[in-house]
Amino acid sequence: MPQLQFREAIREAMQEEMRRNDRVFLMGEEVAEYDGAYKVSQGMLAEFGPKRIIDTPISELGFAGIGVGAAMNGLIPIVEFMTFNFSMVGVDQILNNAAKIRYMSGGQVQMPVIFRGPNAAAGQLGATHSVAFESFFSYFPGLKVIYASEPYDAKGLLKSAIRDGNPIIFLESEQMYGLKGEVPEEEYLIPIGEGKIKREGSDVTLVAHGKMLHVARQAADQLAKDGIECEIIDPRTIKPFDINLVVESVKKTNRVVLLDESHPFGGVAAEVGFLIQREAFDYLDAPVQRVTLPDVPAPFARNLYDIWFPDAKQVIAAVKAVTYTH
Amino acid sequence: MPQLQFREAIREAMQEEMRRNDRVFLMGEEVAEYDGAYKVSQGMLAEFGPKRIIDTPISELGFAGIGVGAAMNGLIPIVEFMTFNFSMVGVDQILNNAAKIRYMSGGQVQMPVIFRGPNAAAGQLGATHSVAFESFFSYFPGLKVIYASEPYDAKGLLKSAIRDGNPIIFLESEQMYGLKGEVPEEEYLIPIGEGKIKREGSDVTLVAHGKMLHVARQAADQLAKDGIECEIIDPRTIKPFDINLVVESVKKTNRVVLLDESHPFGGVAAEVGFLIQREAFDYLDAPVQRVTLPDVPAPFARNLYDIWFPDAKQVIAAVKAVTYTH
Amino acid sequence: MTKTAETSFTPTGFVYKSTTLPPATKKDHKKLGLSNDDIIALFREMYLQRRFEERAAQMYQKGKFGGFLHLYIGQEAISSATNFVLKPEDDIITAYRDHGFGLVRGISARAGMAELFGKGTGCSKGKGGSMHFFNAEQHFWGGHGIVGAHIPVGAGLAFANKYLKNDRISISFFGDGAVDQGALHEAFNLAQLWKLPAIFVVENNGYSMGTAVQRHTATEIYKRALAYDMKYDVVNGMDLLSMIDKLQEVSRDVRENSIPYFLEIRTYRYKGHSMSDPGNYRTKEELDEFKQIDPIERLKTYMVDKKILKEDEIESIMDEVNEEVLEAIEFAENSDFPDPDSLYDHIFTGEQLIHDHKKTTFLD
Amino acid sequence: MTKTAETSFTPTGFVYKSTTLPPATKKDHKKLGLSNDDIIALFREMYLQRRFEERAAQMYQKGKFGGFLHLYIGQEAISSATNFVLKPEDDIITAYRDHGFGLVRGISARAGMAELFGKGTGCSKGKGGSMHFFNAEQHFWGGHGIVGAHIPVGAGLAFANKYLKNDRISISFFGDGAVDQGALHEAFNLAQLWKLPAIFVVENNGYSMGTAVQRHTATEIYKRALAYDMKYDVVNGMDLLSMIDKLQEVSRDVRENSIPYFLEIRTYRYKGHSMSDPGNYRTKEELDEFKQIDPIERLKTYMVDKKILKEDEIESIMDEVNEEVLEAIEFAENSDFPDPDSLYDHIFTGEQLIHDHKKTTFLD
Ligand SMILES: Cc1ncc(C[n+]2csc(CCOP(=O)(O)OP(=O)(O)O)c2C)c(N)n1
Ligand SMILES: Cc1ncc(C[n+]2csc(CCOP(=O)(O)OP(=O)(O)O)c2C)c(N)n1
Ligand SMILES: [Mg+2]
Ligand SMILES: [Mg+2]
Repeated sequence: MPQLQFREAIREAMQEEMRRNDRVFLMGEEVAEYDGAYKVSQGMLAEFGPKRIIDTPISELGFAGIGVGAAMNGLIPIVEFMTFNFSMVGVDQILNNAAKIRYMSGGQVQMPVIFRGPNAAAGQLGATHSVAFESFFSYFPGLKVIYASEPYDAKGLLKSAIRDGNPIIFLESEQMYGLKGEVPEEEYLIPIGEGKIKREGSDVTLVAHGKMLHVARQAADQLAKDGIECEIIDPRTIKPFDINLVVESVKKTNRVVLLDESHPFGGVAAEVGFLIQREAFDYLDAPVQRVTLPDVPAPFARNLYDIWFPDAKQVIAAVKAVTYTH
Repeated sequence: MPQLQFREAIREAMQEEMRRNDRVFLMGEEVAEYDGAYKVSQGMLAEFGPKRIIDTPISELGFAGIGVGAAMNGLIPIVEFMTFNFSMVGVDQILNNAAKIRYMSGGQVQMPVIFRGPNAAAGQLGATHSVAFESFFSYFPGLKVIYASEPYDAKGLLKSAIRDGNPIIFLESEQMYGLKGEVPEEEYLIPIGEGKIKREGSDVTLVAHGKMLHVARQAADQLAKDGIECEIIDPRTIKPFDINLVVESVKKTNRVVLLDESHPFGGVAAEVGFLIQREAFDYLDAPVQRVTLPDVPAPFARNLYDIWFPDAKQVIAAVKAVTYTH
Repeated sequence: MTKTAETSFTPTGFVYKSTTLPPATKKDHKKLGLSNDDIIALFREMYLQRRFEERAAQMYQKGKFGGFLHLYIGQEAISSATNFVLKPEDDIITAYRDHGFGLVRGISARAGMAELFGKGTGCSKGKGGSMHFFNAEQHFWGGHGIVGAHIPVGAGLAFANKYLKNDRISISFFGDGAVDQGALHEAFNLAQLWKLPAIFVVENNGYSMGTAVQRHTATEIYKRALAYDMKYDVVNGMDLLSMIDKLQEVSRDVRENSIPYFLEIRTYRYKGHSMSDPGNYRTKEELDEFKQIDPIERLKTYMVDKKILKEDEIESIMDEVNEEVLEAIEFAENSDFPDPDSLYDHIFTGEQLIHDHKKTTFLD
Repeated sequence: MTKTAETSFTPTGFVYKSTTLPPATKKDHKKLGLSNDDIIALFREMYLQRRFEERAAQMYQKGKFGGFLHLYIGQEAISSATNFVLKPEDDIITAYRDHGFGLVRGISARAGMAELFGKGTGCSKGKGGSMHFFNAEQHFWGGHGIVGAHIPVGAGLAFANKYLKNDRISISFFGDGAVDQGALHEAFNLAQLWKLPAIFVVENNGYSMGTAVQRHTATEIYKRALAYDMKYDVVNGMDLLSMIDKLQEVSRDVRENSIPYFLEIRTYRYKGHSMSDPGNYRTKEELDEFKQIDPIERLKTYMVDKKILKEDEIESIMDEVNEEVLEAIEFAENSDFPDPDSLYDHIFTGEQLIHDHKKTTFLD
């Protein structure tokens, strides 16, 4: 199977869907003539022309709103934010319009719009450029939230998202854009809302999405050396969240550590942890533990950043806690 | 002790602090000549004049930003949002500026700014006017979040907030503004971050803030008739959250139901539930349960709204579940 | 006032005149291409809006329904002229003061009233209420409650029309208060840069809630267009024919040349901002002055003067409309509330995904 | 191009000239009230900014530090003129391209370089990095990374000055890209309505990242002022004396009359948007043309022509500056990273409240 970079997988998903349906278009800052700030849309202007690959001014509120209006009126906009941090100046369009208009109209209005772009920390970019927004958006009814960890998932999910007909938050990561993975040549879709067991194991369940999937793998490899076998579940979609898959695993392992590159308060781990204790109460041999960012804005200094962002060592410590090995 | 309405308690807090410190001022839509959309600031223009009680245009982004800049430069702005729903067009100023500038400057910059106004559902106002934002803001490091349920708490906490020197989200409720409660004439402060046991009980712990405190009381009264004694804890501050007070109570009752007028995903109940299962794992005789809004935008129709907003019946059902009485 | 009063920010004190009307058009309806029947139909429609809202206010005061109620009374010439001039497939979007636009765009008095009552037969199935009338089939896109937030959405409607080359244009209405939102400016810049076939209309009724326009916005509103070299004009919104005249010209220009256009319409709302507003911020004189030039009364006089209809013929149309509205109230009262399970409908197209439903609510 | 190319939104294709400079002032430094020593000091300062950034770029390429690095090279006349004309207690705020303003406002080359290196001795204690230089004590308020978001903050600085009657003014700098943000417009309306003593300055350097200004914003930027009847002007930012001339006039007006003012400064950045930008969106010719009128070279020539300094004297100043920057690099390299525990400092004033700290991170 061909190896694709994450950015290529996303690009292919957009290209295939744009070839298939000429109502799909892409807009965002520097997506056209610059070929994308992170080169996700490289070559797309050349293929689809300036009508469908559109450079926007730095007007997140304006162009997110245009995306909403265009979706209502027959198009399928893919709105790229250079990163989701910048969507905060336009977030009212997502939270109050994209997520709610269909409901308030009693189902008359269609809202097939995808908001996509990098999410969460990506190195020393400072506090305003490093926020993880997956639980932020998941809080609001009316949105679906996807954050893939591997090229294969990203492509299949983005294609599903473009066909879904609903407002979708599709989260990526600058730091994963170069990550390679196998992506089949033939077309495929991945259903929104299905998690995947990315590693089987019997001793403890790790739940990890986005960049943390890779941290989970590192930790699992280490722990395997100590004879602790981790099962890794990648929810792939944050909302709807495939809680059943997690609960089934916990019923087997009886122990669980949640990895989350969000801050703790109300992050994805909080929600998932709450659900697990409620749904698998009698199966838990230890409290659910989470490894997240601390409740601290992203620092710039390299050494502080390294402490701040969760790593495999912390995951291992948490696994030791839930397995009472130490 | 005098009985004050909630709105009067808030007004008194602002008046007292404005008399005490002439760097404190209030701005917002209709706060001055109209005496406040909900009459919270009634009479304040007459007392303090147009320099300190300032009507703003409908420019949440602009005046929230002016609040941030004024706070940096020596003032203590109280920024009123007509409701927090409308803060979404200006929320970047809170999340990226108010919450982070001090940190990014290495502590050089002061940020004593209060954002206050009504939060959460208040009847048939429709989906865009009904969102509960307490966990939304609590997710971000750098903010303190207060949501009082009674006039006494509101006054003492708002006074502390104005003196705190940090960015504070102070949440109120249109529906509670008329609620009366005892408020002493002499000055008092309530420390930010201290919860309070509002009813003692031994069978089950109810944690409830904002409007849900009153729902908890109704449920507790009902349940008492069946011989189930609820302990009600009002955290009063959402962030920092007084988790110790809750955990101590749970260690005694071994059962807990969380009341939350948020949506479920990542709401306050998710966070608190997660913490409880982790901190009181061995004390829990039943999983932590929560009663929240459903994951559905606010509907307009009266009958749908009544289903949508949590009531005592639902709390009672949850208590029955954790006490296995039924 | 205290000693701090000398430094001041927002201009304070009473505003004696919140809006100045530009002169009305000199053209008569024939000149504008309207038949007598057109005028009669327009009159009927304007009066329907008026009567619908007068009755809605009564019902609200009787406690028949809750939520906010913002009345359009005084501004009906604008909605009627718009619907008359534009093609039925052109796209209309407005703010929460939306009953008028809903009624001219195919929402029946019945479906409108039922929506106010929060009934399942309402134009938004009881999900939206007063602020969220929708008739997507007839290109009426709501009814929006966040001030200014629908302006970029209106630009997006135009974007789709340009993209699809369907020869349609969009028209977006908003209040003077919305002019102060950044959303307007981002939409204006994008519309001008992208040459979107979009008419942006501020219904400057002199007040944003209790704040006179001079107290909330700098200089004249139409000047916002100068910032983007956008075409603009100022129109008398109390006069139906002036509105039609200007909209004919502007809509042709926008459609043919695919450009945005900014119209400042000077108008007046007779009622409070919403039902709870006593309106202490304005004088009775101002209100009376505008009532003197009420668009509906004016049209009545015009019809009589031009011998389009006699007074008694007008009366009988009004009676008919009265009946229609009363019947609509009956319909609304007799309609059922939405099915309880419909709470969970219309969130998504396709399967409704409700996170942790029931488990989290303990509804049964 | 495909067949869909005929409908188009953002203007496409190469822009041959992104900015046109207005004429430079005819006044010499004496006329403007500057001594020879002033000019020398200003030259030194401009060159310090230049050299600091040239070296910073080298260090970045060597991998000495990470994050973004946006260079101000080419625009140094603006920061230096500003600091010269304004009073030391006037408030300055800018975007992420902030090294120049930091250096003119009391951040030493050492503290600046250490910040880039993320060291505890940095001007923001290593917490902020390149985009977040701060020197609050000397009224330099950062260093801000969200485009346009600091413009209302700049208005807020002015608000406080007016409130406190301290005779200070604020000046807010932002790029041409920020003009498209709603934040600018809300701030402009508020500043004009409230008569805030605030200068708003767009540093129009022809590009917002890779997008020429004609491709991202409608018409001329200075026209944004027309929307609010705000005073405005256009200035040649490649010429120190033009900048000083205009700022003297404008700052006096703003201070005396408590009004806002909008300045469009035409300038140019010689380097890419950030270190990763190859700059393919512009021609070498354009870049060269602007290098011909480099503000630092121009000032050198001016000093020689006016016999303020001889070439070798200039050289020796430059050598001195070179030394200063090299020494700053050494300082930065030798400085310690911030104390690990300082991760948890500076979030709040007073007690640092960290929700669920340690328990949630399993750091030990
Ligand atoms: C962003 C936002 N801020 C505040 C409000 C509350 N609000 C609703 S209507 C209104 C006044 C709007 O006045 P205007 O735009 O002139 O419209 P009019 O009511 O006159 O039709 C305000 C402040 C809101 N809905 N949205
Ligand atoms: C709201 C927001 N959107 C996007 C970005 C990403 N971004 C950073 S700088 C920049 C270009 C800004 O150009 P300009 O304002 O002209 O300033 P210059 O870089 O030329 O100094 C962009 C798109 C951001 N930081 N904030
Ligand atoms: Mg108005
Ligand atoms: Mg620029």
